[in-house]
Amino acid sequence: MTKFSYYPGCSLKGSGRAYEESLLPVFKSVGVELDELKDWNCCGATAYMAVDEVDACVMASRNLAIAEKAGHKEVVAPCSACYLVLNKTKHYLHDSPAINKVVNLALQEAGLSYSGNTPVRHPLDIFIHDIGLDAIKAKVKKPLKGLKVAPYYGCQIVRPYSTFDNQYNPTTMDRLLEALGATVLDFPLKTRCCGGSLTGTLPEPGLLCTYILLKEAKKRGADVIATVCPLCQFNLDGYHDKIEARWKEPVRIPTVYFTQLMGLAFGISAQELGLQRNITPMKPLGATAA
Amino acid sequence: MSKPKVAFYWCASCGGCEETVVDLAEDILAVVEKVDIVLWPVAMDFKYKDIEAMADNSIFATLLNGAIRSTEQEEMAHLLRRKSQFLIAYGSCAHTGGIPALANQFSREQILKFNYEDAPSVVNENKVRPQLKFEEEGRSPHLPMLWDTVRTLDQVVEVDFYIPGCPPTPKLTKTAFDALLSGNLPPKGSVLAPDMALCGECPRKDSKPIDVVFTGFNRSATTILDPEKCFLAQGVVCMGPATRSGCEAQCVDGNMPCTGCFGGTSRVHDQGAKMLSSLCSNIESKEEAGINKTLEGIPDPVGTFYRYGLAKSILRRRINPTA
Amino acid sequence: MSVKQNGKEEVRIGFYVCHCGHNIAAMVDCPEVAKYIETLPGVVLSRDYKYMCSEPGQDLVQQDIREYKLNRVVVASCSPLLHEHTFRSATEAGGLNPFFFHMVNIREHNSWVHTDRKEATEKAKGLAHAAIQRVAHHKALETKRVEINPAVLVVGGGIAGIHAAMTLANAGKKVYLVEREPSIGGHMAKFDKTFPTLDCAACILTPKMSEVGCHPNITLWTYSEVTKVDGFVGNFTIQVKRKPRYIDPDLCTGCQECIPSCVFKEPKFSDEFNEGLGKRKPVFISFPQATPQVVVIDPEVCLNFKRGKNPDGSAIVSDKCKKTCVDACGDKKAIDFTQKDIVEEIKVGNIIVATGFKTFDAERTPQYGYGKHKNVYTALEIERLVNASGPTGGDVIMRDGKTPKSIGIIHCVGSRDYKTNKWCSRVCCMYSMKLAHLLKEHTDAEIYSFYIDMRTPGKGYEEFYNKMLEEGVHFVRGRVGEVTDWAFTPEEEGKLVIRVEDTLAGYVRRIPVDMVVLATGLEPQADAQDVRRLFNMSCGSEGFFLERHPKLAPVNTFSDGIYLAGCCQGPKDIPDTVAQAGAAAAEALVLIDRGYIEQEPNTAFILDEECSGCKSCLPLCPYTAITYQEDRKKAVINEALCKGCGTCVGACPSGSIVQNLFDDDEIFSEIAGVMAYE
Amino acid sequence: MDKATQDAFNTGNALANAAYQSKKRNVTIDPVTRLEGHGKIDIYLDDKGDVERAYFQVPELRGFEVFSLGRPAEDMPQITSRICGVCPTAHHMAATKALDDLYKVEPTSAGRKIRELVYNAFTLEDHALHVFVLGGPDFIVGPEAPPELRNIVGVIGKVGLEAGRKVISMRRRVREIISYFGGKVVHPVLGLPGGVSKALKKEDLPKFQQLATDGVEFAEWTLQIFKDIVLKNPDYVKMILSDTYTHKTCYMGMVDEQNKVNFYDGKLRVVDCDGKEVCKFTAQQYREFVSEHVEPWSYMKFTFLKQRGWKGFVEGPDTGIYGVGPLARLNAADGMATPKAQAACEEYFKTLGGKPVHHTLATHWARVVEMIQAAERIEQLLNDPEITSPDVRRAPTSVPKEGMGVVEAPRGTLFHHYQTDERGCITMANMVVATGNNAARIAMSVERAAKGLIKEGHVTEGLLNKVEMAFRAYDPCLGCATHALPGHMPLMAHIYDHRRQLVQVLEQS
Amino acid sequence: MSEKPWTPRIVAFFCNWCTYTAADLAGVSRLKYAANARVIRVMCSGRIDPQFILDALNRGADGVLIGGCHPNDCHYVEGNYKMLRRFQLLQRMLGDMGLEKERVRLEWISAAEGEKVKTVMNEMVQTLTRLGPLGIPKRWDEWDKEMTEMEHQAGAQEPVACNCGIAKIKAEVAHV
Repeated sequence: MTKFSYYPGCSLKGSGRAYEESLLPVFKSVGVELDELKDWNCCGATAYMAVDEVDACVMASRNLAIAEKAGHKEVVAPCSACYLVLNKTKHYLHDSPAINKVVNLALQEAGLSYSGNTPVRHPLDIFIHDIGLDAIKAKVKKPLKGLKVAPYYGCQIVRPYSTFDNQYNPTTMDRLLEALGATVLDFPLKTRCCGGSLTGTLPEPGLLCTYILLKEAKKRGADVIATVCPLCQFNLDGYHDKIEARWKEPVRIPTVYFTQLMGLAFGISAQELGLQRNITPMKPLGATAA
Repeated sequence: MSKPKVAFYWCASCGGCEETVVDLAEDILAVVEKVDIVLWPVAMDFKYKDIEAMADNSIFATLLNGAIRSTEQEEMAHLLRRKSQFLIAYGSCAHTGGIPALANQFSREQILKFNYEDAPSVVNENKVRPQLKFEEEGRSPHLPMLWDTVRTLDQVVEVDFYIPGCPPTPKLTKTAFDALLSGNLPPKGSVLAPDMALCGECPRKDSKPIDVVFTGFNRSATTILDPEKCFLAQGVVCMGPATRSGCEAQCVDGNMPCTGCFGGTSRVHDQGAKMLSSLCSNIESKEEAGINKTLEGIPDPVGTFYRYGLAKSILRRRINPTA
Repeated sequence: MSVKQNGKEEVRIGFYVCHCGHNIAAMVDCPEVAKYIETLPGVVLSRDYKYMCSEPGQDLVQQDIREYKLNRVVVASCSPLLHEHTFRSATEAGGLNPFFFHMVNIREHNSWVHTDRKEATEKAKGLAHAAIQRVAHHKALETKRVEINPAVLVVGGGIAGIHAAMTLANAGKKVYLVEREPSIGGHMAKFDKTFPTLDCAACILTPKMSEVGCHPNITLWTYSEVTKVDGFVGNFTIQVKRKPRYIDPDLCTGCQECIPSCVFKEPKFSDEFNEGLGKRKPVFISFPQATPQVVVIDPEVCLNFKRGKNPDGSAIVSDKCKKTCVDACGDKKAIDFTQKDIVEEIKVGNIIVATGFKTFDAERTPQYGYGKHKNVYTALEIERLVNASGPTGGDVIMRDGKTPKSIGIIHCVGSRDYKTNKWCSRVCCMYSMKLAHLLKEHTDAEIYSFYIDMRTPGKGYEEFYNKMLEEGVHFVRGRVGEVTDWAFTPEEEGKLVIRVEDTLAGYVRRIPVDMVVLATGLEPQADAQDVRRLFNMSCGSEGFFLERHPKLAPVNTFSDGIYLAGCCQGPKDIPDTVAQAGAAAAEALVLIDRGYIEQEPNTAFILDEECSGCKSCLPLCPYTAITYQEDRKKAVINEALCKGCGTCVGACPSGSIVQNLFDDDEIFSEIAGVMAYE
Repeated sequence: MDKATQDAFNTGNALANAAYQSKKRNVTIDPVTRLEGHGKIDIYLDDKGDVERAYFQVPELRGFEVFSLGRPAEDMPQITSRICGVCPTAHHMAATKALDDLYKVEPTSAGRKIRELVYNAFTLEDHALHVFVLGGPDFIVGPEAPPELRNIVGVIGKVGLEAGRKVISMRRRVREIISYFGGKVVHPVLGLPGGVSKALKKEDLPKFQQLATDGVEFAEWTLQIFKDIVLKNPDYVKMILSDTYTHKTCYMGMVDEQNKVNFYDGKLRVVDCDGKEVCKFTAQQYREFVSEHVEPWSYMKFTFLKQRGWKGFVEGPDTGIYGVGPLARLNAADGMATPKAQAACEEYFKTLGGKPVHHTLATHWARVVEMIQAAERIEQLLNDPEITSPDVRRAPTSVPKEGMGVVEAPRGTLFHHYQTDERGCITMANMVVATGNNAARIAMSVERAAKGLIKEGHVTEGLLNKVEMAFRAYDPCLGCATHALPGHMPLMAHIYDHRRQLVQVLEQS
Repeated sequence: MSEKPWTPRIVAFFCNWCTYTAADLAGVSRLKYAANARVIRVMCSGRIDPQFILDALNRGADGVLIGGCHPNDCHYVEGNYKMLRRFQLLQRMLGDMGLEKERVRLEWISAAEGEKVKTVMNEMVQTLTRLGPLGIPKRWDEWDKEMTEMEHQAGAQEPVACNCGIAKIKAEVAHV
């Protein structure tokens, strides 16, 4: 059983709990064990980087240092923001000796150090490149026959550090979902902004983004939007009322984590996968097929 | 008219060179008839001050063997240089440092420490070390200092000629004498041995194919050596190609490869580097791993390529920080 | 330390340090260097001078040699690769053997790369000191003359190759022109018009092509590739593999009867020449003006090859086919399914490499949807689309059968982009505007041209740009973000939406169009690396072949006798290409007409007395220049075969091999020299 | 210079100054001539001019153990032979045996026999050297004789030129055996783990067999000379038996299964001053029985029996000090391995009053006895049909780790001990050499002699020579002792001179 | 040495076709790098004799840089491999003599890689500055110093009595 060090980040313990609830069993069933970092801390999210890069790096790198200390080769960061920030930190430390120095000094205080060698991986990356589609196909018990899925990647996992997929036209999730038997729609907005935190701060432009995505998905006849990011899921699932009120247009469409769809295909119950947490619930599989 | 005066002297050597002079047997008589031997510590009692008393350049030729590793040896080298018209470095130690020069890879402290503290048979709780001046109830026997570095004769005084070998052959010694006495001498600083590599006179020369490339090196410890075939063709390191001839390939006659005691040819600054270059260039592999694999057969390049030449060579130890 | 004397004569060195205007003087204190060198033993005089390579500079050297009885000359200036020859000649003119000269590189290796004047000056002193010690060991040498074989090989039959070949042939030189495709013509043959004059490419190219085809001095081998290059300047031995076209060119009259008579009634195979927009049959001729006018049979699709080919390329003849083509050919009997690879071996003295370029693969920029949205085209496709002899006979009909009402042309696709190619492809701005003009002409559609910067350096180019503005092409300044079929407004429905930040207007625009044209950039050929090795050339970091000097030797390579022409050396338009091809031809002519070249006498030789015959050097020589003489039991170097790498010298265990110009003494004294100056 | 050495020197410095204050008289014999190596004696007299303390010093050190580190083990026989150019074969052979043990490989029977042949040849010529050139003259010519006569010249003067020539030629012929197999006689190269590098060709056998017969005859002749000149002279016998040259210590020597003397191989046997066996052990066990002691006034280390411990320079029943070399070997063994030698041995003990013999000067006689055994052994081996077998080497296969080898060098027991990494490169090398084993006994002899012979500052060369005699009997090779500057080959050249021009050279000095 | 603060001294051996040209390119492109290295041009890295490297170190270089064509790109087919092979053993041997392996560096730099010349030069200067002076020749030039120093430390107001191995009896009976 291959082992990865697992950095959940705050979302997967909070708003994005369903992501974790589906992620762990799915990994388990393909023979991957995630072992959660002891005493991990906030990645600093995208905001902190804007405030003070160095401090942000210190904060983020602590997690990587812990992982290194635990002797893990690679860290899995499912949340897009975490994934981006940790990767960014890794790059900064590599590119700037200055930052590297400061960071490691800071880490020393905590008896830690970071060599910069621990790669930060995204679940998609691991499913496609480490486990492979054949292995996944083999695990499918209930193919997602006829389920029309709009694959939505969001902005962060491929930009700017597109390590495992094409920056402009990512396809890993497409291929993954096809392997599960779903009908994957051509979704041109797959990397378009979901509104991010604007939905909370500046509703007008924020919700517009969300609205555009929902509208297009509906228009292309999607039964469900599959996402990889807790924030995206939150935005796409959370504001249907507001949006319909604002634009007088039906946009209700369930948004789920790709891992939940995997779980369903693997025959894990919706409950275990935390699907009940959706505000706009996803119809049971059979129903869609009809 | 008086015969030319000849002196023999030895410094840090093993005495093998003396044996060689002795082994000249009948040959040396021819020599001795023509000269007066004025100094030969091994052969006759005499007084240091007798030498001091001699006029400068009054000795025709001095054959000095052994490397220089202590103040007294240096002092004597200078004295004899002053007194002699020709000073001849006799044997590997005087010529290129010889085996004792392998010590230049290590520091004096390493040597003292092992000998008097770490050697398995030593019992020495208080870590007693020999003292340059030791005092016991007012008695103070003294010991001479050893240097950190072993040196060749010409690194201490000017040398006119060299007779190589560990030990040199009686034949070379005789030829040298003849040259000296007959006065038809090569240019100053010459080594009085053929200036061609050993392969030139090696009986196994023809047994080497023209396309020997190395995929590995065999060590005599674990290989049965073919008594007829060129050692390099057997994949055994032989210093012959980089070593002066003149020894009549004695070691090869004993079915062992040349270890290079005659030093390099006049055209070479560093015998070891040259041999290394030639061997490595002919390794077959083209990538690092393969090359390293091949080179496993040469675990000790310093001892292999610089067995007798470390003092003379331009390969030198990093002095600080540790040693 | 004392200067070792060379033989008996006393060494008298003259030293010159060049200011090179400010190039050196700005960073190196030349007078101080001269002053320091003057103090060294053996140095008779030491001068600093503004431009040593200038006429007066060289005269100075010559006078001094005579006046001060100099027998060694050292010049500290630029790289020896640049001016060593100049100063050797000056030394010779002064009455000395040219190899009593040595050069110190204090410009490329010093003044241009350092920032601290003190350090740079010290470095200059050190290097000069080394040269002074080295030159004392120099020996008089005779340069080796090598006869030049007057024949020339031209690789690549594009406009560059064609022009170079013609130039040489017209000068009466034998030329072998080798082209990989069935016809010469290259990219230019695919173009419709050429900017800025808009004269038809075919009209100006085809006459040259047929001239080449029938020129008595040119041996044209199409559908062929160079497989082996041996030898060196003046005497190359080349192997050319001629792929079987299953037609005997001598018997084929070019009547093309075979094509209609093919068992395939309709063309059904993708047509490479038309960028896959059109179709062709198994037996075909690339395009009407193809040279030679000889059809080709494509073994991949011809029924007669259904049972495949023998390793040698000949057909395992099958009766799957009625062979109507053979009947059609009748008693000409030009069709021969048993043809196999032919390997020709030729000897030439010079080589011109004109292997051209490859256009950027638009699928590498998925955001522009090429391959995803069918109405997205590459520029080259449009060239064929608007071409009267193209697949649509010149009508602009899109893949969906419609004629576009609005067209967007996106510049710099795969150029000036850190994610793909960093360089500017030089021709895209111009050909984009050309296409804008042609498309407008053919369709009268609205044309939007999206550019980053408009680059129009060239005669009549800027004027052409203004003409386009007048013609009403909409120029939008900004790099396009994406081309998407996602419609946000009703009017966008069913269209391709181009999202771009208009950096002049300062906001993001969504412009819906029917057709998108990608102005793809120029890249090195896919096999550039192999070709580079084949001819022992270098590539720049971007992969184009590297010229010897960007300014002073733009068509030479680092291998003497091999020259570059056209886009294989870097993107350029047709006029520049032709000019460069002419230059390359001229370079070759220089050698041919002189009849010989003088080679560096840096060969190695064995000291016969000293060689012990240890045989260590024998396996080392890649040119088998070293042999073992069994009778004498010694190794011997054949000077004619020795290329002067010096590997055997570095490896001779008894120091019995010597290399001219790079003698042990010379290098050791150089080391001593650089170390002598603190 | 590194800290440690510096400290050493500074202390030395302080002590030195102190020493200069106290006005002590001292006599320096510097260096000791006619012994292989470089030694010096500082004799300190008290105010009356009597000897207070005599230091026998060895003033140099080369550190072979250290610069052997990292070397491939198979190079050790050749490297260590350079410890001494006089007994290179002893080191070469000890090292070679250590290699057998290191690689756990048994030499082929032919290989072993060739080694033993070469080794006995070496013992014979080296002993001959000492008898006629180094120690011998003291007796043959007489201790009181002037120095220029107290050498081979004198010897020849006494026994005749013919005899001299005999010595020379025999010695050279014996050395030919060594060079035949070893390539060179000085620093031979034959030794390899599992055997030797070169076989004996049948056609070459006869000339060696002839040599063997002559060898035995030569050895017996030597014994005769010794008896005639030394034993027939009551003064000498008195001197041999005199207290000045007598030390009651233990003795170590190598013995075969029958406890007979063997030079090349066997177990080491130690007897106490009453001739009782103290212990018997193999080379591999040496560390359990042998230890070295360091004195600040000499580079030489002093060996002693481990169980008994270092008790200072003392003799007697429970001393830890032991002697090696001919005297010791005969004491430690139950007799000689060959008939003629055995006979000579019995006579030796009979004359000197039975085992063990404590008289240092008797060593000379013991040496002659050993020459006979060596010669006889050579004869035996050369008549062994297997000696010409081509099967002289067995290639090792096991992974090396640690190996010890021991031989009886002419001057006494010689241990080599190596540890290596799995590639067979030296990680530790230790050598306990003959003269080291004798060091303590030598020091004692010197002091005793000095005290006995120098009174009231009255010093003559004759007296001093007697002091030298005290240890010259050990034929100490100080080169080996410190793996240091050895190399005296006293007076040999005179031989050659004298074989034609005796008188002249005599006049020279 | 001169009064100016110590900076590493590097001797570089560049092959004519790739690395030397690359250095020219660096110049033409006006890249800036440390001025510590002195380049010696040879036709091919295969010409570089290990003797040259030792000689350079021995004459005061703190490091030696070797530049050749990339594998497969050697202008003379395989000269660069021959250098590589020598280099690997030489580097190990220098290690045995106590030299840090970074002091001798082999780099493949093609004619196009002016950038690389710059980075390598700067890197090497950094490394050597960290390692400090090699100090070989200094030490070897100062033998005499070594000896006088030792004699002082030996505290010999009078020269250490000459044990020249000449038989002599030195009897000094001090009378006051």
